[in-house]
Order: sequence, then structure tokens, then C-alpha cells
Amino acid sequence: MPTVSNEEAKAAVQDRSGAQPAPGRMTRILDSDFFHAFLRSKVTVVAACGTLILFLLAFLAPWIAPHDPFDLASISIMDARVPPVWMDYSDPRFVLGTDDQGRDLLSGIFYGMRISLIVGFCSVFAAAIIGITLGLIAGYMGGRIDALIMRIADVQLTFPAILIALLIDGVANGIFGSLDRDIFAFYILIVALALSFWVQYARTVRGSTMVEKNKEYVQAARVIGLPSVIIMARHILPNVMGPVMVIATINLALAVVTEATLSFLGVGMPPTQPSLGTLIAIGNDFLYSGEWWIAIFPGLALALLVLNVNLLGDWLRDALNPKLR
Amino acid sequence: MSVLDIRDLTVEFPGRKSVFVAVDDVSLSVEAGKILGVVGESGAGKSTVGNAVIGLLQEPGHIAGGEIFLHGQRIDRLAYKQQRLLRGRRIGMIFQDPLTSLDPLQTVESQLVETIRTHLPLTGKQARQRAVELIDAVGIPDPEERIGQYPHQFSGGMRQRVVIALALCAEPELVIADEPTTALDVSIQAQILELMKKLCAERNVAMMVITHDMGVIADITDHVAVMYHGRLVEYGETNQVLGAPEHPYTQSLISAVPRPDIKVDRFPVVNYIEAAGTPQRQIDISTHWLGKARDFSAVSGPLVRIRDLDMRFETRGSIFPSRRKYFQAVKKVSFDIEQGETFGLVGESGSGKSTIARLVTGLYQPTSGTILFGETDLTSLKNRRDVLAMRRQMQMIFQDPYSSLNARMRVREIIAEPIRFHKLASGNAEVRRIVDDLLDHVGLGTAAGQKYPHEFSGGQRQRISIARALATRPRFLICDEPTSALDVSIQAQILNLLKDLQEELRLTMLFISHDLAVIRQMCNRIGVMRHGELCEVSGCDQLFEAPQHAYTRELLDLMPSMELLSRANLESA
Amino acid sequence: ETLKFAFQGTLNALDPYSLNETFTLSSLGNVYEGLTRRGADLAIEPGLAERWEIIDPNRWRFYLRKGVKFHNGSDFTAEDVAFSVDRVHSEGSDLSTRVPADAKVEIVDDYTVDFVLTGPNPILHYEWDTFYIMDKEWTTENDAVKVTSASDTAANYAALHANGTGPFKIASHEAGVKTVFEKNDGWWDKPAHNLDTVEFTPISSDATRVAALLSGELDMVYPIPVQDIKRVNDNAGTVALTGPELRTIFLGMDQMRDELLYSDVKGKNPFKDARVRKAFYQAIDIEAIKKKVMRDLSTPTAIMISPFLFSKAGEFERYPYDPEASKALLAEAGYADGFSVGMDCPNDRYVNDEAICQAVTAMLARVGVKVNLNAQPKAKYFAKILASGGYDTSFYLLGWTPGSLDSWNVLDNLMNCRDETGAGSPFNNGGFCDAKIDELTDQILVEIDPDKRDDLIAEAFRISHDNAYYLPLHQQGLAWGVSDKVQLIQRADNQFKFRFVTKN
Amino acid sequence: MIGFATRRFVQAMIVMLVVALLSFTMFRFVGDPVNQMVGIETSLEERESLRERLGLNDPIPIQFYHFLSKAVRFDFGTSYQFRQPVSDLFAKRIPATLELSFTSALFALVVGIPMGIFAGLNRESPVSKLFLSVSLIGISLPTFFIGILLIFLFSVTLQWLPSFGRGETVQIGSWWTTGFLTVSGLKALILPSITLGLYQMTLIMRLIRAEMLEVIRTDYIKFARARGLPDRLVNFRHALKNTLVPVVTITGLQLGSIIAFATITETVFQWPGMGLMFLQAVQNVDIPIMSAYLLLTAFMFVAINFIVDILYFLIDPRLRVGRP
Ligand SMILES: Nc1ncnc2c1ncn2[C@@H]1O[C@H](COP(=O)(O)OP(=O)(O)OP(=O)(O)O)[C@@H](O)[C@H]1O
Ligand SMILES: Nc1ncnc2c1ncn2[C@@H]1O[C@H](COP(=O)(O)OP(=O)(O)OP(=O)(O)O)[C@@H](O)[C@H]1O
Ligand SMILES: [Mg+2]
Ligand SMILES: [Mg+2]
Ligand code: NI
Repeated sequence: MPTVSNEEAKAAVQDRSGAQPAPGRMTRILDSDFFHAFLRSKVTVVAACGTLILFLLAFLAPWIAPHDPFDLASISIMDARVPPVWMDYSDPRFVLGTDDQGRDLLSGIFYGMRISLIVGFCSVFAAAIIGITLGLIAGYMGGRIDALIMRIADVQLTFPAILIALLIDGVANGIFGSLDRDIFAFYILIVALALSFWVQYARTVRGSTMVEKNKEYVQAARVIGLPSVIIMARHILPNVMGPVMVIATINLALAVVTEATLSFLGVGMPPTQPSLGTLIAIGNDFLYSGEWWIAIFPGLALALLVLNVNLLGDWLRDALNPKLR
Repeated sequence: MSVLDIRDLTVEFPGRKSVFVAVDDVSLSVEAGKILGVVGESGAGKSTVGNAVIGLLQEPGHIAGGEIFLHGQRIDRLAYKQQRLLRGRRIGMIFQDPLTSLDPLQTVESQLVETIRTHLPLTGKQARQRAVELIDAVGIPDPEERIGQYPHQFSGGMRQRVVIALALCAEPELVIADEPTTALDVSIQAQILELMKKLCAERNVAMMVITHDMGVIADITDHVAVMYHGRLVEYGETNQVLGAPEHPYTQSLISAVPRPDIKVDRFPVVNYIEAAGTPQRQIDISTHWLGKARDFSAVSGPLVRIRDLDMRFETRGSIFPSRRKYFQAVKKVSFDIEQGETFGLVGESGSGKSTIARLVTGLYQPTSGTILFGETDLTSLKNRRDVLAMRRQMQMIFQDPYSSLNARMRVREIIAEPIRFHKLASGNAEVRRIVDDLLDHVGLGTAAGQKYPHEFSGGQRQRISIARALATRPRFLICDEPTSALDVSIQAQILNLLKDLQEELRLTMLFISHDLAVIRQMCNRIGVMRHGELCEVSGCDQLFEAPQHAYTRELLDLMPSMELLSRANLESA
Repeated sequence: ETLKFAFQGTLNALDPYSLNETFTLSSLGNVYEGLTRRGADLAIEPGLAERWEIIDPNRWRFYLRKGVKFHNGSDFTAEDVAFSVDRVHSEGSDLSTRVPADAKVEIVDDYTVDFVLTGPNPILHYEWDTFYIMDKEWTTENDAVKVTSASDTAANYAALHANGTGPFKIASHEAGVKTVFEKNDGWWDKPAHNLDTVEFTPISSDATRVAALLSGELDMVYPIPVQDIKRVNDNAGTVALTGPELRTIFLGMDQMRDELLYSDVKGKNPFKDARVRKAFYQAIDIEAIKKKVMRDLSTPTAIMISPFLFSKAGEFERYPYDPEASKALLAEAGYADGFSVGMDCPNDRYVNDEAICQAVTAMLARVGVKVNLNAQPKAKYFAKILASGGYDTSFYLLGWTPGSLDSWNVLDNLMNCRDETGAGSPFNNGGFCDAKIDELTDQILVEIDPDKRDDLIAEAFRISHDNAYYLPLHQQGLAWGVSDKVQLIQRADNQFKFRFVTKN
Repeated sequence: MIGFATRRFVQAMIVMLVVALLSFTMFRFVGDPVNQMVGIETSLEERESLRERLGLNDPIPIQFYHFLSKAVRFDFGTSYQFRQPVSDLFAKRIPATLELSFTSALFALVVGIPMGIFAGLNRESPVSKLFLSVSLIGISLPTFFIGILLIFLFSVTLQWLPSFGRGETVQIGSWWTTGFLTVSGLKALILPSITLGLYQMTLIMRLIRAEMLEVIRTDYIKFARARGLPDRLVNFRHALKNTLVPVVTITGLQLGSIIAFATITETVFQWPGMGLMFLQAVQNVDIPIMSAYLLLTAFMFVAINFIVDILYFLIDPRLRVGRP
């Protein structure tokens, strides 16, 4: 094994940092340990590409999907439940077949994924932000503030997403009237999901924060004179992010699925604009009758998405931990 | 026959762009009943050798070449299972960082008992009995009571002793002790060294002791290995090496050992530096960033006045107040620290020194008593703004450098943070410059800024901690064992820097240390602590020449002798 | 033999007057009996009354069956009939319409009762097959005279126990979990069934219900989703029984408001224009819905009542599916570019209700009408579109089965004028008002001669058809899944009567 | 401790008050209960009188007051659907739900914890990667879908396990019925508990794995290894215990939601528990059941979180801050 002598190594190290002229931002990113660690993990690169492709498919759906499943005038019930092309009685127009309304399943997955992605990511993100903030405050401050936040969390826990959605929907209807529900559907979904998810983050972060705040590095930060906000954000937060990332990536799946349930309850997207979860729910009814593709393909798409995002999340969590690189 | 035989050991830490060779072609051997001392520059690879022997190199480090034999059996290639069987039973390991080596969630007792029962066929009761004996043997008072406590309830030195007890409890044939006495006062240190010597003599144990303390080397070792930059530069019998060092690094190292007997102006520095070593310049404080004018309000009289300070920890909680148990860590302590003075605090391990430091910085609320900083009573500060203002003037170097560093931040960010936050620099570029400069001054080199704390050796971590404390340009610096993990050359460099700062800026310091030589060189006045009480406060020379209190005399008597260090070398300093 | 079966809904209270709902009445009909009952073909048969006659237009006389005993052993007499009529009228009863409020019961002797009416009513006894006679002594003894209503704090005895005269007794009942019926050995009629016990479990999930049948755990489940019919038939040992149901599925439109609540047409109501309604009618390809959504398990219809319930139904024919004609009509009405309208639809009430709405939405899109579909579970849906929600809808899908199996019920509930509060025809959610239909409805109620009556009914339906007041879609089908071991009779009213079942 | 507990109890009361208030506001949006209580043909006047009798026309604060004053006497009224006292209904349903929750929690923990540890220790092992991915696919599919697939496989095709219900149950004492004591009862538990526990299992497994990855790189684990402790001790006593704070938090929350909201699983498997009843109550706007249920849930969550908070102290001695 070729070994580099001590001096050379030290020299190399020194070269890297100071002497060179400041490189451009792009070079800096490409040159960073982070990016390097990324490239080194094959699985992650694949997962990142997979995620990217799924995102592109979803957001470019109007341009790349062979049909527009949300354009009602273009779909025909007579095309309903056509099997995928490699099966008998298929139709070359519909590669993966059609659903019970005659929507092209491939296009439906693209379009539906867009809804699912927006709702899923926004709600998980919002929930994580709320939860982390409140959790940090509760854990770090303790005492009354902690009790208050945690009891609010208890109240919140009592109400499952379904009830929250109904509540918000009712309030929104009361305020805005029922007219613009298409526009509000998104917000209602996101708010309802975010509200029902944040507690997990808050409680987890709080628990870990209570442990972390007694550690010496936090005390050192206090001795420096950093204000609580900075201690929480810069010192404690990175050290409690591990579980948060796990929950967040898993929650994505839950959000997508819950969105479908809420839509069924009439507080989400209209049935003429099925999301990925809704497609699965529709297909679920057709499993016994042999029309498996309606559920299986969207299910696969969702599983693929969740898998990729989780693999990315796993890697990111490891990468954020310098000891694991 | 030698118990441990290391042949041509090379250990590498592959980085992204280059491979860092931490140990370069080192060959050593330790014989049964003999003690091998390993000294050398901080970051030279001493701990890495120890870790390699026990097979617990931190990833991504790995053995790149060489062989390790235990009683003639090759152990560096053993399967995981067999390697495990060696650990504890045949090789006892004392890691350098005793404060993080103990599981925070288990009592000391359970950690001891489980280790004993893993290796020895004892019942739970017997194991506990033995655990108590061990704890007693390493000099922890009140073992029956103490053993049921958790590591965080122990002082630094006590934790170090627990770790020693854990390493020795299965009576291994080889003990690797990585700086086993850094946090111990001289009397405990003597006791521990005695214990180790006894083990060697009576049970024929082979021992490898890594240390910076030349006194320890002289005292107990049979052979010495000197390491520099990953390589073995000198290796031989202790008398030989200490008395007539051959390699210039060894010579210069010995010459830099601080002297407890006379007070000198500056610490002698090591003048042997290889090409790529860290530059050591004397700085000109008047033009340097560290010396820039500071806007602290003037204070008349002592800067810090401590009055009747009491600190009580609850060691057992209960719903019934009568069943609660308390531990009185600090009892009615009062002293003043004048502006521009260094107040030394020495004393028994576990006597409450770190607790006082923490009380002063406000990390603990005292049970009673007042701490005046200038005219402000720190214990009654409520206003957040005032607290912050105080904090800026006051900094602390923690006893345990590693756990006081946020493992997820790069060293550069760690040091830059106080500068940014206290707005001591005008822009990012300046912050960067200051950080690089500080890193230079503590002998780490600017490249270190890119790395994370876990990538450093024990001494290097301690220097990061020092750099961070200096970064705020404090008026009052609390140093809790600031140089315990540093080799004499770095120690000299840093202590000299502190002295310079003190001279120019009237930096006030509370200096906690077990190293009486360092105390003697650094401090104007010294407090001696025992059992939470301050038994004596007096001027430096007076204390060393005419100690009042019996305990002080005991301490001074136990200072390791320097006889073996050749007179010639001492003279040349 | 033991019959195990599942239904999608639950059997809650056992009080036969507390809920006017098909499944509850159907189940209790195995335990309780009415004065009349309906046979396999839904023809009215003598039940607890052996025969009856109209002695003058306002007085009906019923001759009760002798020797009939309730499950607890007490005799069935005229007292019980009178008691039951009182009870069904009492507060908390959900079936009070079974007997006209002003009808009086006169006990002639122990086995003869007269019903005295204030005016002629040819269909007085049409719904009596589900007006179950209770035992006066048992009910009084157990302090259950008052019908348990939702506002009570304690359930009364009759809600948890049953004491009828029917072929089965209730052996145990845990609402929402399981109900066990036991053969009544003392039943007055000769049993055609060979069952000893019947176990009922509610299974709300369609797939689970079908799975339980396929795996042989159950002998009979209903309903089964239309898409699973093939699967059930293909599976060895099970068959799907299908047949027409009496429920008519139709679309209604708000024709009352001057401006639609949910539409981009402002200042006027397009549905007030018959051409728009006809355009909608002709835009809907009902055959496609039948084939693709209902998998042939539906019968497209042109009128608002099942052809089984109205002899002249065959005279009506749907307007043909013709998108071009539809567009032309829209253009004529001034909506050449179409318009948008919100549609309300339940998604758990009727067979494939949401899918039908979606198909309609897509079909209307093809003629330029943009429909914003709002599909909801029935609880929210009904709360919105019915009187209690202020008829908050512009366009909706609804299904209707006339409880009396007679057209008058349809006319009275769905097709007469109403005001904002629902007085008049409460379920005329669209609120259209045609004085002629109202007039005909009143005549039909009192017309005794069946032929004349049918003519009047036909005339009323004709008016509705010509004006496209409603857009009838189809009669929805019934689909029951049955094990090969079981023979049974599927009645078009979707009632499952154990007395027709044999198992081997 | 006693002080802590009483404080929490007072807080729990406040929480329940808020829950009661919120549920009251909410029920106005869920639908009209009267529609569910009567047949579709019931006349408007009757509906109106029913509303009146139910007190649904009273001003909300009055309704709230009535509700509260009864609730403190554990009287939650009569279910609109079942016409039975809500408390009786709960008593009947609770055993089913608790047994199912217990089994699935057991499943989640017994599978999740060891697999999490394994995956954390053997980061690169193909087995752990496979397990992580498969469990992810498991959770990315909706519960109902998984339930149906399991039923299809094990009930319809293989005919090994029942597709619905609790099987035979045995009465213990006056109100508890158990499925643990009969073969059919145990068989009936398998599919629903897997369906219900899959999500929690995945979550716990991934959490433990993530935390393990960090913990095993700490100095005290290194030292524990250096002392030659057997892997079992190192992994379980030292490493696992140090990962527990987030795990206990999430387990507590998940356990709560298993018990409280097993709605979908219970629906798919027609499990006669509280979740099923709750879903039916939501669909049928059965306000007494819903509000009693929410109060019960609120209390349960407060209790679970109380236990979790106590567990923190038991797990981590540093949290028992010794203050004079
Ligand atoms: N995980 C790591 N990654 C990269 N480099 C490392 C890592 N651990 C140690 N090093 C480097 O290896 C060298 C040797 O470290 P080691 O801990 O053996 O030093 P040491 O001789 O024990 O020093 P000290 O006396 O300060 O403890 C140091 O320069 C350190 O920076
Ligand atoms: N959180 C705590 N709970 C209980 N006892 C404590 C706690 N912290 C410290 N102690 C006890 O207080 C005493 C003083 O501890 P301190 O850390 O101040 O000692 P020290 O003088 O710094 O010793 P060393 O030189 O070994 O670091 C010790 O006996 C220690 O066990
Ligand atoms: Mg070291
Ligand atoms: Mg200390
Ligand atoms: Ni400088």
C-alpha cells in the first residue's frame, strides 16, 4: 500500500486550506467533504437520481405525461380499466393501463405524484419546523413553558388528522364560503397534516434536548455568552436531528397516505384530481377483480419515492454527523 | 520474553485527499514486570499506538503495516471474537479521556461489577465487594457510598480513577495506561503510581504508560520511548534516555520541563522543530489582535470577590425531605482575586475546584454565598443582558476539553463563534484571519480549522478549547487544568502566551492545576483546597517555601523527584 | 344448520320503531312480523292478519291470525295491534308515518281490529310489512313503552332485547359486533328454511367482506361490490346473486334559486331553462356508465320509480345520448361556451356513487360544462344538501326507494313544490315547482281505482320527463355473495329473510 | 414525585377541558347527527323536535355546560346510533382494542428493537439493508392496502388465518373478554397486529438504528469494548440504553395512537374495538361517542406522556438534577 509520509500529508493538508486563492462557489461545493461523501456512496447517488427523476416526472407532468388525466373532456369512461400494454385487451395509448374512469395510469401517476409531493413535503416540513421549534424551547427552557407546550401537544395528540381536517375544513368554509374549495383544498390538507404531525417532532426533540442541554458543550456555549436561541439552533439542534430525520422521512409516506384518506372524507382534493394515495385507494377496490394494475403501479411509485427519500435521508443524517463520514 | 511486541507498526487515517500517517514504523516491546513509558509531542501518535494494540482504532484509522504480538501470539489480525477475549482480561486499557469513557447512564458500581463478572467467576455480591475494594484502592473516599453514584456526580480526577479501577479489575497481564494521572493531585498520583508499581512487581504485569509528565517517567518507568511526528526517535532504558538523551528532540524536551524549585520569567521552550512543525513566534501583543483595546469598565479593588460560597448537591432524591442525601462540595469558601493576578487553586482531587469554577461562571447556582465580579453580584443577576455582558468578560477552559466541544462543528466554527457573536471582528475575512492566527498560537496550524474535534489527539483538543476561550479576549479567564494533556513544549508555548497577555492586558486568571511546577511559574497567589474547604491561601513563593497547612506540606513533599533528569540538562535551561 | 352472514352496516338498536332503515327493518323482520308481509316477489301476503277488507272507504278491517304466540309465550291479540299503533306514533319513533297520524284503531274483538281513517287511502297497508307488532304485556312489563330516542340517557329494554312472533328469536346481540338469531320452534307458519341459528357480523370493508366469503368463513355476504361479482362467481363454492333493486339513482338540479350557489353564471339560473336540463340529460351516456361503472349491474331508466313498482313504466323512454344535440341545446339556451357548476355527490351511500358522478362530470365536460365535483361521505353530504343544510347545492346525485313501494311516495317526497324550509316535498332538493304535478299527487292519494290511478301517475311522470325536472339514471342492482351450500331468495327490496334460506 | 404527579394531574384536567371545548366546536362541522339518527324519509318537523330534545338547538355554551356537568359524573350520555349508554359501549370495546394494541406493540418492539440494533451495528451488511428497505416498502403502502393484501394472501389464498373478527373469546371476570386463550382468538390476532404494528416497527427500528450509529462511536462504548465486555452487554446495556430517550418518546406516542386510532386496521379486519367504533361514530356523527372518546384519548395521552417523562428520569440520571 502506498503510504504518504507524514510531512507530505501535513503539507497536503495545509495546501488545501490556506494557500490557494479562494475557489468559486461551485468548485467549493463540488470539492466539499459533503459532496465527496455523497459521491462515494453508490446507493445514495442512485437514490438521489431516483428522487430527482420522480420529482421531475411529477413537476413536469403537464409536458411529459402522454395524457392529461385531470382534463375531464379528454377522458372517456369507455376506456376504463384497460390493462397495461403487455396484457391482453390492452390499448397502446395506455402503457400502464387505465383506472376506473378511463384515466391513463402513467399520466395519473405523474400528476398524482405532484399533488402527493407538494402536500407530503409541505406538511412534513411545516410539522417539522413547528415541532422542532417548540420541542427545543420546551426542552431547553423547561418549567412552565415546557408544561404549557407539552400540554398543548397532548391536546393535539387527542385529535387525529381526520378530525383536524374536518375542523379546519369547517372553519375555512365558515370564513371563505365553500366556493373556492379547490384552492383551499391544498392548504387545508397541509395545515391538517402539519398540525397532526408536529407533536412527534416536538416531543422527540424535547426529550433529546433535555439530555443534551446538560452536556458540557452546551455549558461551554453558555459560558461563551451565546443567547439561548443560538445555543438551541446551532449547538443543540444538530445534535438532536438524528431522530427527527428518521421521523420526517417516514412521515412522508404517512402524509401521502393520510392525504388520500382525507380526500375521501371530502376535505381534500376533488376526486377528479386523484393524488397518488387516492389512486391506490381507488385501485384497492379492484384488487380482487383482477385489475391489479390500478393499485399496484401507483403503489410502486409511492414505495419507490419513499424508499429513495429515506435512503437519501439516511445518508444525509450520516453525512451530517462528522464521526460517521 | 516480552509480553507485548510491536514491530514496524504503521497506522493511517485515510482522508479524502491524502492519507495521514499517525504512527510511522514504530517498534516497541514491553516485558513482564516492567514499565515502558511513552513520551512525546502532543499529537505524535502515542494514543494511537495504544489503540492499535487493543484493536480499537477510531474509524477510518487502520493498521497499515507491522505486527503486534502478545506473548508471541499475533493479535492484530485476530478475528473480532478472539480479539474481544483479549480485552479486559489480558490487556487492560486506560483511555486518555477518562471523563467520556464512562457510560453516563450506568452507576459506577454497575460498570465495575459487570466488568468484574465478565472476567472473573464471582457472584454478584463478591463482585460488588471487589468493586468497593478497587474504588478504595484508587483512593476515592467513602467508597461504599460513592460507588452507587453516576459518573457525572464524580469529579474529573475521580472519574479518571474509576477508569483505572475498571482497567485493572480483571488483573490483566498487560496494562496500557494513556495519561492515567493527568487529573490527579500529587498525593493521589503517588498512590496510583504506587499501585501500578506494585502490580508490576507482584503480579508480573507488563505496563505501557503514556504520559507528558517527566516526573512520572523518571519515577516509575524502566524504559522510555520518545515519539515525535509519528516516529520513534529514541528508545531505551529510562536512566539512559533521561540522563543522556541522544536525539535533539529528547534533549530539548527534557530541557523544557518546568521547574518547581525556582520561579522563572518565562517557560523554557522546545527549540527542536522539524521542517513542517508548527511555527513558534513570540507575539507582540501591542500590535496583535489579542491585544486590541477592550472596553471594560474600570474596577477598583479586587476583580472577583468570593464570600462564604457553599454548594450542596443532592445525591439522592426522595419525596421525603428527610430521606434526601446531599453532598457538600464547597464549604464556606472565601477569597479575592486581584486585577491582573493569577490565582492558583490546587488541592485534592474531588475537593471542589471545578465546582468553584462552575459557580463563578454561573453554570451552577450556589446554595449560598455571593460572588462579586467588580461590583456586580453574579449570583443575583436576573437580567439576560447583564448576564451576557458578564459572560463576555469571563471565559473558562473546561477540564474535559473533548466533551466541551460540539462534535458536529468544525474547529474553525467553534473558535469563530464567540468572535462573531460578540462582534469582535468586522467581517468574515477578519474572523477567518483571527481564527487562523489563534490556531497558530496554540500550535495547531491553520489546517486544523477544517477538521472536527474527534479527529484530534487529546492535547490538540485541549488547545482548541484554549483557543476558543481566548477568542473573546476575556478580562477574566478560568483555567481548569488547561495543560494537563499537553507535552511540555506546547505547554510552555501556551503558558507563555497567557503570561504575555497578562502582562500587557492585566488579564486576570483563576488557574486550577495539579501540576505544582506550573502553578509555581504561573501564579501570584495560591489557594489550597481539601474536602471542599480552602485550607490555605498565600503568596506563591511563601507557599512553596514555607507552607502553613499540613496538607500543603504533604502535597509539596509528594512532588515527583527530578533527580533522574540530568543536572546538565536542567542547568542548560 | 348455522348460517353465517355479513352486511356492510350494523344492527344497532333492536327496537323496531327506532330507526327507519332498510337493514335494521330487514333483520328485525326475521324476529318481528307485521300484519302483512311480502313474499319472494314482493307481493303483499297475509302476515299476522289472515285477511282484511275495506268495509267502507274510510274503514279497514283486519282479521288477526289465531294461535300466534310471541317468543315469550304470550298470545298475540288485537290489544297488541292497538298498542303497537300507539307506540309507533309515540315520541321518539322513527316509523310514525307507517300509520297515518289521524288513523284510529278500534278493537272489535280479540282477533279483529278496525282502522278508521279520515279519508280514503288505497295504500294504507303498503308499508305494513315493516310495521312490526310488539307484545303489549312484555313491553309494559319491561318498562319499554317509550321508544328509546337518542336523547335518552339509558337504553330501554326493547332496544337491547326483542320479543316478536317471527321465525327467529334473538339469542344474543352486541351492537356493531355480532348478533345471533335462533330458530323459533313455535312459529305459526310452516318453516321453509332449515336453519337453527343465524350469526350476523357487520363487516364494513368491502374487500374484507368478500374475502370472508371467498375463504369460506361466511355463507353469505351482502352487498358485494360490482367489480367483485366475477371473482365471486369464478371462485369454487361461491356465487354472486344479482338482480335489480328498487332504488332509482338520479340527478337533481337547483331550479328554485335565481342564481346558483355554485356556478360561474351570475344573475340567472341556467337550470331554470328546460333546454339546459335536457342538454345535461342528453350529454350523459348512460350505457357507458352501465357497462363500465356498473359492470352491467344496473338498468338505465327514464322514470323516477322502479319498473317493478309501476305497471306503465315501459311507456317511458330515455332521451337518447347525443352530445351534439346537447351542445346545440346549450347554445340555444345561450351557453354555447358552457358554464361551470358545482356538484355534490356522496361517496359511500350508493353503489359506485362517486364513480358515477365522476363519469357524469367527464361526460358533461365534453359538451363544455365544467363540473366541480365535491364528493363526501354520506353524513356530510346529507347534512349539506337536505333541508337541514338549507339545500346547499346546485347539482346533486341522489337515490330513492319508495318505502311503500308505490309511486305516490315518490311524487310526494320528490316532485311537489316546496318552500325554503322544506314544507311540501322535503326531498325535492332542487325545489322545482309544477302545480300540475302537485294537483295530480293529491288526486292519486285518494284514487282507489288502480287503472285510473296508474294513468294519473303516468301523467305526473310524463310531465317530469318532458321538462327534465330530474335526470333519472338507472335502477341500481343488487349483488349478494352466497356460498354454494346455501339457497336463498333475493328480494328486490334488498331485505334478507332467513325464512327463505336452506343450507346443506 | 408526588408534587410532580399532582401537577400533572391538574394539567391533565385542563387538557381535558380544552379537548372537550375543542371537540364541541368541532362537532358543528362534522355533519348533522339528526340525519344519521333517523331514516331519510323522516319529516322535517320530527327532525326538528328531535334536535330540540337532543338539546342540539341550545346555545353552544349551554350544551357545553351540560356535557361537562355530566362528564364529571362519568355520564357521557347515550350513543345516537346504538341507543346505549356510551360508558357501557366503551367497556365492551376496550378489551378488544387493548389486546390488539398490546400484541402489535409487542410485535413492533420485539422485531423493531433487535433489528434496529442489528442494522445499527452492521451498517453495511446486506441483511440489514434488505430489512430496512423491505420495511420501508411496507410502510409506504397504506394500511388498508397492506391489510387487504395480507387477507388476500393468508385468508383467501392459503386459508390459514381468519380474515375478520376476534375469533372465539373467553370471558374473564365481569367485563373483560380475551382472545388470548383460544386458538382461533390467537390466530385472529396475527394479521391485524402485523398490519397495525408495521408502521411502529419500522419507525422504532430506524430510530434505534440511527441512534445506535451515533452511540457506538462514543468513547464510553469504546471503553466498554476495551474492558472486554461481551457484545450483549455493550449493545444492550450500554449502547441501547443511550439511544432510549427518543425511542421511548416515540414508542409512547405510537402506543397511544395505536390504542386511540387503530381505526383503519380495525375497520379492515372488522376488529370489534374502539377504533372501529370511533370511525363509525365519525361517519355517523355520533357526538356522545366521539366526545367521550376524545376525552378518554386525551387522558390516555396525558398519562402515557407522564409515564414517558418519568422514564426519562429513570433512563438518564443527568436529568434528575440534584438541586438543593
Ligand atoms: N479520527 C482521526 N482522524 C484523523 N486524524 C486523527 C484521528 N485521530 C487522531 N488523529 C491524528 O493522529 C495523530 C495522533 O493522534 P494521537 O491521539 O495518537 O496523539 P497523541 O500522541 O496521543 O497526542 P496527545 O498527547 O495530544 O494525546 C494526531 O495528529 C491526530 O490529529
Ligand atoms: N452533579 C454532581 N452531583 C453530585 N456530586 C457532585 C456533582 N458534581 C460534583 N460533585 C462532587 O463534588 C465534589 C467536587 O467536585 P469537583 O469536580 O469540583 O472536584 P475537583 O476539585 O475539580 O476535582 P478534580 O481535581 O478531580 O477534577 C466531588 O466529590 C464530586 O463527586
Ligand atoms: Mg493521546
Ligand atoms: Mg475538576
Ligand atoms: Ni498572531
